Amino acid sequence: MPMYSDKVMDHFMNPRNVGEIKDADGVGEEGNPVCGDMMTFYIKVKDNRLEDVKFQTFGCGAAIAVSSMVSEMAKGKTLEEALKITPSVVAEELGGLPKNKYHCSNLGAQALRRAIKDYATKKGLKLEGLEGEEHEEAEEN
Amino acid sequence: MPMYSDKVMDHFMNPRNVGEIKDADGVGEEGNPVCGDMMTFYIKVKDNRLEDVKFQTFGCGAAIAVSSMVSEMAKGKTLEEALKITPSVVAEELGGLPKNKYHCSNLGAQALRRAIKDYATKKGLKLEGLEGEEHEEAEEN
Amino acid sequence: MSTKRKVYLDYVATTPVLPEVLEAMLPYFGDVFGNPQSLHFWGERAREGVEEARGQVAALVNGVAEEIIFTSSGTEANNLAVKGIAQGQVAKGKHIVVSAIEHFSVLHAARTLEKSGFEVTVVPVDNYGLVDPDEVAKNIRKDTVLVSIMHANSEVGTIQPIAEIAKVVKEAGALFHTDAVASVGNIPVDVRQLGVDALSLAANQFYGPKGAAALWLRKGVRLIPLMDGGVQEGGRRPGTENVPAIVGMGKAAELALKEMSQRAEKQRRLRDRLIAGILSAVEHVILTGHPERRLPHHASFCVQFIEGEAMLMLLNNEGIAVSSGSACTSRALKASHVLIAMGIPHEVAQGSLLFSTGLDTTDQDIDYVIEKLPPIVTRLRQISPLYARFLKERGG
Amino acid sequence: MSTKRKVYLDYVATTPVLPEVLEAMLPYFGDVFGNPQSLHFWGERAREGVEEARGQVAALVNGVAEEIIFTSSGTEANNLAVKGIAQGQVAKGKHIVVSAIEHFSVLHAARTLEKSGFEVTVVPVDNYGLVDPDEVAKNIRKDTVLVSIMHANSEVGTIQPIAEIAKVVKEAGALFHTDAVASVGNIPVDVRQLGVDALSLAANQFYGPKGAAALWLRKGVRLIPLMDGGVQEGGRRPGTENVPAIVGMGKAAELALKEMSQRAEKQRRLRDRLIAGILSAVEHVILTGHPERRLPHHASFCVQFIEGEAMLMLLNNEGIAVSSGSACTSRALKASHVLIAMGIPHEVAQGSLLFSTGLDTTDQDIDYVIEKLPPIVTRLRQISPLYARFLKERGG
Ligand SMILES: Cc1ncc(COP(=O)(O)O)c(C=O)c1O
Ligand SMILES: Cc1ncc(COP(=O)(O)O)c(C=O)c1O
Repeated sequence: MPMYSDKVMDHFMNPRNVGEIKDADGVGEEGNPVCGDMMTFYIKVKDNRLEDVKFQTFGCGAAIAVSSMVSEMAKGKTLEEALKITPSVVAEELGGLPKNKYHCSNLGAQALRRAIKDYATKKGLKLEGLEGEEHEEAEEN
Repeated sequence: MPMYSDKVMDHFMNPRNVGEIKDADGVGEEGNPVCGDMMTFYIKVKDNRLEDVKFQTFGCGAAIAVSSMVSEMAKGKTLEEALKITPSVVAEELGGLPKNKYHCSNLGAQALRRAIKDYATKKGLKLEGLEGEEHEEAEEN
Repeated sequence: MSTKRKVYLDYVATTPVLPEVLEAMLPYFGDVFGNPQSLHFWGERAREGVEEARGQVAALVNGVAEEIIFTSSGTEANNLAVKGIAQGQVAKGKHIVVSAIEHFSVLHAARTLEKSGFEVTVVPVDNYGLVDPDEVAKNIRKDTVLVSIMHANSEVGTIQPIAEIAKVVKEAGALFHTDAVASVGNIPVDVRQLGVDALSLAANQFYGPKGAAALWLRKGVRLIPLMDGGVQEGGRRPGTENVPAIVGMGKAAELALKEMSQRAEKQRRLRDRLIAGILSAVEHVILTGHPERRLPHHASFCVQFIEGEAMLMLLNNEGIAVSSGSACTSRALKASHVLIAMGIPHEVAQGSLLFSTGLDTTDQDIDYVIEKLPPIVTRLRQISPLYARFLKERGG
Repeated sequence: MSTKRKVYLDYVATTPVLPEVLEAMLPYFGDVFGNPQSLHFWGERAREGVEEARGQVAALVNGVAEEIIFTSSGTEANNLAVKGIAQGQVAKGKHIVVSAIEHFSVLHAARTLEKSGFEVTVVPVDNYGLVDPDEVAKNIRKDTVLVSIMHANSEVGTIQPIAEIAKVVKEAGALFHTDAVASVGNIPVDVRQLGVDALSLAANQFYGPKGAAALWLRKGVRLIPLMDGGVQEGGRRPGTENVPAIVGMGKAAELALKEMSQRAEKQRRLRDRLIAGILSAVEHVILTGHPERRLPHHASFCVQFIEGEAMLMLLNNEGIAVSSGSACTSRALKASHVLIAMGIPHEVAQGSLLFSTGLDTTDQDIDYVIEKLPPIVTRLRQISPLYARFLKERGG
């Protein structure tokens, strides 16, 4: 599958942080069945940090790799830092995504953002970087 | 050149009766430079018979073969018999002509007819088969 | 990828060229390289090769040689048929009928015709992917000039009742084209029995080379060429003939005709084993297409709760090559229009998986797939939120 | 025919495939038979082959890989360019300009566009077959969207001043396509230097296989595809890729680029010997096309008072393969529109004879032709009433 970078292949073949967190502090879902990729992110927060991040993904190789990468990048970060993980940052970190895969598969960052939002809403927090565009317009790479 | 019959090839490679009759009793020309085939027939008549027939042809393999075949068929025939040599009879005798070659290359019979007409006009003869259509509408074979 | 066993089960995507076929082609790259239009020894020999192939290809569909127009692909044959026949009959009308599961080379060709004033009716299919002849009959109008319904669908394997459809089309006075790219060479196809006016076929579907395909066109049917140029193919498809590929197509056609029934029998047995094996080894799998009226080498499924591309990648990692109609495997990121037209939900269509056997397929290959697929499905389901939800809903 | 020496001097009709080219192709019939669109090992390797070839072909014309659209023939590339570009710019206008000596795949494509409301201006050529850039400039209008002038003519060998023409076209704001089928691979062709927007080339003109050709299309130029279907070639030319032929085209392009100057030098020498030999051995022969600005392997004549097909047949009988633009050698029975456009009378055009040398041509081949042609000419002139008339007129 040459249109995927080695990094994508690695995260697809060996996805990190797969699963559900039963007593998650926040849950976020993203995706749509027409495009075909759907992701659920679970977060556990301690001292404003993402103590644990897990995900479940229905979707293509890129979607799975993106989710894995996002979970890895997010883990241990503060909420504010985690909100800075954008689709383009993820794509870059993965060594690029095929052009036509960018929009649909690259929803991991949004799913994570939704999970953080879920947490913030429950806690009544106002977080910097959470307002504004829910869907960053993904740039082509 | 597989689109030509063996008979055509034989008459093309070894054309019979090529040349000019200096003191011809009749001369007939046929053809046009756009199609690209032109033939001249020369006849010598004795006792109402074609004692000699010669031709010159500018044109493709089929045109040369047709001329040769017409000359051979005509030689020794009475004028009336010679007038019965039509393009379709010539084509048949040659084992067929390629469809797209039929019209242009198959002018030998007309050139002969013109030569006979030339002779008849000079002699003030009325020949059966000479009236009517100067150009037999060549049928496709 | 690792150097494991390699199992190709994607013969509907394309087939390898048989050694006998390649052997027949080889002289035409070297000694017999002439241009068939040339008036000399080299041209003559090349022309003889093309004309022999024309006869062989015609024989495969029970046509006559003069009715074969060689093209460069099934796509080109379909475009030539749909656009060429429709435009050839504009004096009569500007309405055409196609089915919802046609290959894009028919479906999009019809859409292009719409831009020049044609109207297109798309007839539906049932859950098996079958077109109902009555449905076709109902949609033919006075100004219908062409109906194009494919013979066999390469994504779900379903074989249409073409003879019945052709009958109603003929009675209604329209012309009928069938895209038989997926069927010719694999099952018997007889243009006279089918009663069609035009039929597309492609060599690379029956162990002939890529770059050679054909439109069989009933004598007397008016056709506007797609391309302008020289006099090749009677002016209906100009351009220097791809002589080696055409010769290879002829040889492949000859072999396919000769070996048709024994090939199909073998395929059917392997295919049936594969279907039974997968359905029993994996839960929540649907066989797509018609269970009986399908191509003998064709087994297509939807595996629920997971997505096709991810399965393809993991199967590929085990050396297994198959295809999928999932959105993610398509460049346009749309799930197969065929599956959607058959009423399969997008979510389920995402799990599309398509196996096709071929002459080199062995029982061991089938065993290997039946062994390797279940853990892959399990692995992806373990990641899948849809599967988790399903388990919860079932559990609770 | 007899089993004499065989001399092929019809390389502009088509070339044989070089052994290295065939070797590069062979794996793609067997092991690497996959469909480049398939998402697995087989597909991947086939795709790599196609993409490598894309780079090699682009390099031959100094383009970049993404600008290459593979087609099945020069004819298809020309149709795609002329129809596709013109139709892509209808918003701007519906006028196109072509020359009188274009290949029919350009000239007739333009005629077809007329049927959908385009206007076509045909610019003339001089006695050498040259297009005057000023003449082109004069004929470009506000609504001119495309100018298509060939690079080299395969019937008379003349090479056009494309860079100059492209300049005036660009200044006038229209797009410029050149049919470089006869030139690419034989002389240096650089799309940047030429300043064109689109350029057609075909593998079988430079020792690559039939069935592979390409349109180089400058990035950003809008194009309406000829065919509808899948996503191959970026959707601009759908249909399963002819992988082996494309790979062969790539290899042939690589070799042509590497060996260009030494090939041309050899051809030029042989060609010049042939021209000198024929002109001195046969009376009343005209060299057609430009004496210097011509393809290095190209020698074309009109032999007066006799007809081309008859010469072809007698040459063929001696084992010599050439071609002719006479009416009798064309299926349509019309003398070459190229010769007529150059002002050559029909009668003279009938004597058209066209030699083209190639990599296998030897000095002995040239000697053989110079030996065999004169008696053939004499023989046919002895039968010719035109020659008889000429002698009489000259004599008396
Ligand atoms: C200048 C030129 N353009 C286009 C073509 C058409 O090429 P093809 O016959 O490969 O389609 C030819 C063929 O001889 C040619 O010489
Ligand atoms: C039913 C059907 N029609 C047409 C085509 C198009 O064939 P090609 O890609 O060879 O142009 C295919 C290709 O898979 C097909 O399956």
